[in-house]
Amino acid sequence: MTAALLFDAGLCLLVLVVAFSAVAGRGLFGAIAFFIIYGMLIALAWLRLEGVDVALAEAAIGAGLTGMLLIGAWSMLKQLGVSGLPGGPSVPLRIAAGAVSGLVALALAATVLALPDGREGLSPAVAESLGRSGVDNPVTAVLLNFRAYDTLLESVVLLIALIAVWSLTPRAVWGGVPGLAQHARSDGVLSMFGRLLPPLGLVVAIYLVWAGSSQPGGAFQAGTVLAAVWLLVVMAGLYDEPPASSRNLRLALVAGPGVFLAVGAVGAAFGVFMGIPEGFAKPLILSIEFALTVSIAVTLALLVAGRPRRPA
Amino acid sequence: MIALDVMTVLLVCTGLVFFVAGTAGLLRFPDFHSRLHALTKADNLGLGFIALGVAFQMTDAWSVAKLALVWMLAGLAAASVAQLVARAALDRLPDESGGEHKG
Amino acid sequence: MTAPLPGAFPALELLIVLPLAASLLAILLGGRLAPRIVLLLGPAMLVVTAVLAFQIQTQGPVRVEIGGWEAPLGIALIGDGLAGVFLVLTAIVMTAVGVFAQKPFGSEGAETTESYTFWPLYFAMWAALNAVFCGGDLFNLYVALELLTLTAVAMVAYGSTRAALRYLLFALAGSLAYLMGIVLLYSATGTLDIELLARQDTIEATRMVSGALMTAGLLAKTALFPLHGWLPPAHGSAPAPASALLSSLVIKASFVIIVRIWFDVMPDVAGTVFVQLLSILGAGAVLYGSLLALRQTRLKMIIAYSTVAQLGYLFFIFPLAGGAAAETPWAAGAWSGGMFHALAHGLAKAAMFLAAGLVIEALGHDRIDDIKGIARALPLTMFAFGLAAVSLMGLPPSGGFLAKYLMLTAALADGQIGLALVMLAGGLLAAAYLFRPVNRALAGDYVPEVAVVTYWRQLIPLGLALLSVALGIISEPPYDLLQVGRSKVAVEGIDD
Amino acid sequence: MSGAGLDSATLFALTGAILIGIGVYGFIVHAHLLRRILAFNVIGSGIFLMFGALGFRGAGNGTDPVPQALIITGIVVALSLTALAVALLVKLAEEEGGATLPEEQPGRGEAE
Repeated sequence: MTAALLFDAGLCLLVLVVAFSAVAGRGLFGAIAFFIIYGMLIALAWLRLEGVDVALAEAAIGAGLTGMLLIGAWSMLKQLGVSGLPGGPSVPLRIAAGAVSGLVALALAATVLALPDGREGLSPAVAESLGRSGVDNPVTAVLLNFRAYDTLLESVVLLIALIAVWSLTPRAVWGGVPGLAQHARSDGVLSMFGRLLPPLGLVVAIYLVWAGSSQPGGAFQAGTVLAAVWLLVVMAGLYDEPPASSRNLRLALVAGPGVFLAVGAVGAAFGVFMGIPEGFAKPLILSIEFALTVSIAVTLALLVAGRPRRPA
Repeated sequence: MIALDVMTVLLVCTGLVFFVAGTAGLLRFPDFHSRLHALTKADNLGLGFIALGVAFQMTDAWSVAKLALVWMLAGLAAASVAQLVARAALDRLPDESGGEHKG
Repeated sequence: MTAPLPGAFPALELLIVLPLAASLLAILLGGRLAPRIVLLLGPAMLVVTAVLAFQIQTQGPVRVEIGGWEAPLGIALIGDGLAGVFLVLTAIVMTAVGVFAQKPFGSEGAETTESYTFWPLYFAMWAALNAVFCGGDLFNLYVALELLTLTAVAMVAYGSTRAALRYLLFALAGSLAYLMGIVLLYSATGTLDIELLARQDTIEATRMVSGALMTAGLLAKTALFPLHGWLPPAHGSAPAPASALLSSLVIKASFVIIVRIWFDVMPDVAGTVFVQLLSILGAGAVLYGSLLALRQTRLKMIIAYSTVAQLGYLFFIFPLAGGAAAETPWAAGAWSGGMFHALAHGLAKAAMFLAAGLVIEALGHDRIDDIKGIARALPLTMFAFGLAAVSLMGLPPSGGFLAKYLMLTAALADGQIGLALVMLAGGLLAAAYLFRPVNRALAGDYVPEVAVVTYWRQLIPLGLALLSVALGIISEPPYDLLQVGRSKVAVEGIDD
Repeated sequence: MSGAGLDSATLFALTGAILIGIGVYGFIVHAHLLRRILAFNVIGSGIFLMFGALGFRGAGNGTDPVPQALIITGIVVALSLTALAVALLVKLAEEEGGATLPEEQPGRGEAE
């Protein structure tokens, strides 16, 4: 017990130091690198809190994809010559900010300590209804059954974020290819990796969805794996991004939310909006998840690639 | 049971030594390419030893296979990243040996 | 479990499903066909909200347990009077703007960035607004609000990247504060359901902290003074149809959540100091926003600053109908007055922005100094603008008049002379800042050369402005609807 | 290996509180928008960590799965907003050659 506590204390300390380096570090690139490490450490913290699903999501999305977005922006800014700022923050500003943030942290810490111990939250309620949800992983049961409405809106949020990013496209390249052209040697390690990874990534993604019904995993984690594979394939120069005007691409984007919404609407027609009948729960949830995985993968990959920049 | 635990501890510790060595190489080696070399090679070996050590705790072959897959993928990823980093370094002036990439 | 009656018309569910489906369809169909969807969806939504209003009025509040899972495990939709009136307002304004936007965001010929991306954003905004107005779960409200923010920021970005970024930063900070509040509340109570939370006993301090955090976050999104800095550039530089949606509906969404928190979730926690603070900020908004509106040189910026000012009135309901005032006989009047103000402002502001959009289409700009005589070129448009101005100034018999009358009566009954004076001053200031553009538009004696603006498009702002005025004449149905499901507020009739 | 104990959960919750403070610090001191976006993400993950740790602390029979599900939703939402913020920032840099939003005079209209 004490050894575990010691480990956790060390982990917390490391998290805080790395977080501070990410926030207050000098160089922008270094700050982003620290942010990615920070995300990995947070994932470790989630493992300690027995939240394996969250750990996977945090490592893949919080650290990985967010990190890619930040690095992508950093390199674009650098090309535009606007990465640097003259001088850092002034000392009085730092002191004032330190005081404010210290107060915030203290107030929140005091609130945390004032919360009563031993609240069970909704674990008993979830455990009681788990048998009727169609899956054995309680987190998946919450995401795709008990609070499926949240997840439906969330999948739309992701999709609309992509449309919002696309809305920034200059008219001249509308319908064009997202991101910048990639140049890579076709005989390098990267392109070998890029050729090897897709089949493997596909298997891993399917496994993550399948296993997600009883073990940690699910559509968002699997979608991120597929998105990462796709990004690597593009980076290796093996394939280019599809143009934003592609009909198949648009179909892939709406497939997941579409199937999800259709299941919800059919439920509404039978009296229970988003209702998933007990007998068909598992196949229905898995169908939703597979469709979602496809859409999430495509959406995430395109979000990282950014708005269309080249004519199709 | 004890023997398996001992093997695990020994192998994981060996793995850690490689990680420490790789990190030391990153910090101490003079130029960019030997740093990168030290880091990727040592980390790869280190991870291999740790995976092997953990494999002794597994009860079924399926889990061992997954561990092997993790090691292989991590190795390939490291190699690809090393190639990308080296390419980025080559694109720059030789005297600016990757100062950006510290951290 | 209070499942809806078997065979009951699933109005609330449709209000979520239909716009979401339309958004997905718009992504799939592309910029050629997407604009046409609204011509089907708009009437459908108007009918569904009318049925819902009828259901609420005749059968009392509707509660839908999504997926059949009871709260706290599941998420519920709440169809009470408050939700009802805002859902109806959303259907009206959204449909009007959707028809109006056929021109600027339609496409003859090839698909463009705007004609493709606007419509998915527009339909998703509609879905998000509906989800917020009838949401019964605090975390679900968070997701819906973020969807709303994404669509709103993207629409601002059509006009100005800089304004969109500023808006996004405010909204992000607001979201995080709101999220923090939810986390504390869930950790203390184990539920996120609004109705269950109302019945929960938990430590006062935790509720205070989480309530304050949620409110602060939502105030940033509502743009209450002094957190209003992002609003004028955002609403002033977005394309006119987007501005109409933002000023009329989007900021009301976070306001309605604040109302739900302080009137439904924790009415007992609202202390005197707190509710007075909200009204002082509101008073600051009315005065500061109005004064800055006087100084603007562009029509759309005047309208945008007017939004900052008009938002202030909404927060007068907190001392007049919340906290210790909840049991007073004038609470119902004050509360309903605030909601009437939100409705009247929503209709009038949409009309004004659309009218300003037509002025820009006709002249290519909206500089007040150079719109001389535009009233003769676009008589219907400027008539609509004038009618909407009547409602904003609070002149009888408009909806704005009724709203201010109700709040003013309550303020006087409560002895809040300061608030009453601010309300009167706000009305005069509104008259002053709206007089300028109307005066310029009527000035001169010639008809300026303008681009063609079709007759039927001028009818849209006119219709909205007429509704805003009519709200003061046909006030009984919305007033009665608003009272459904209000347990805390004493039931006082409009003619008492 | 057994999971973290009661004290560890409190430790992680307090770490979350400090992370929020660190993020707030970063948001205040930096004018560079990319660093502000990064700070927002630190605040967000601090809130999530606190949420999960508090859910873990109360757990009698396993961690509360509801906060976990909400956090996964929250992470995806945060990524969506970050993606839009980053895209807007790059566009701002292309248009204006800067990555900051200097305060404007109140009352002066934005350039069109």
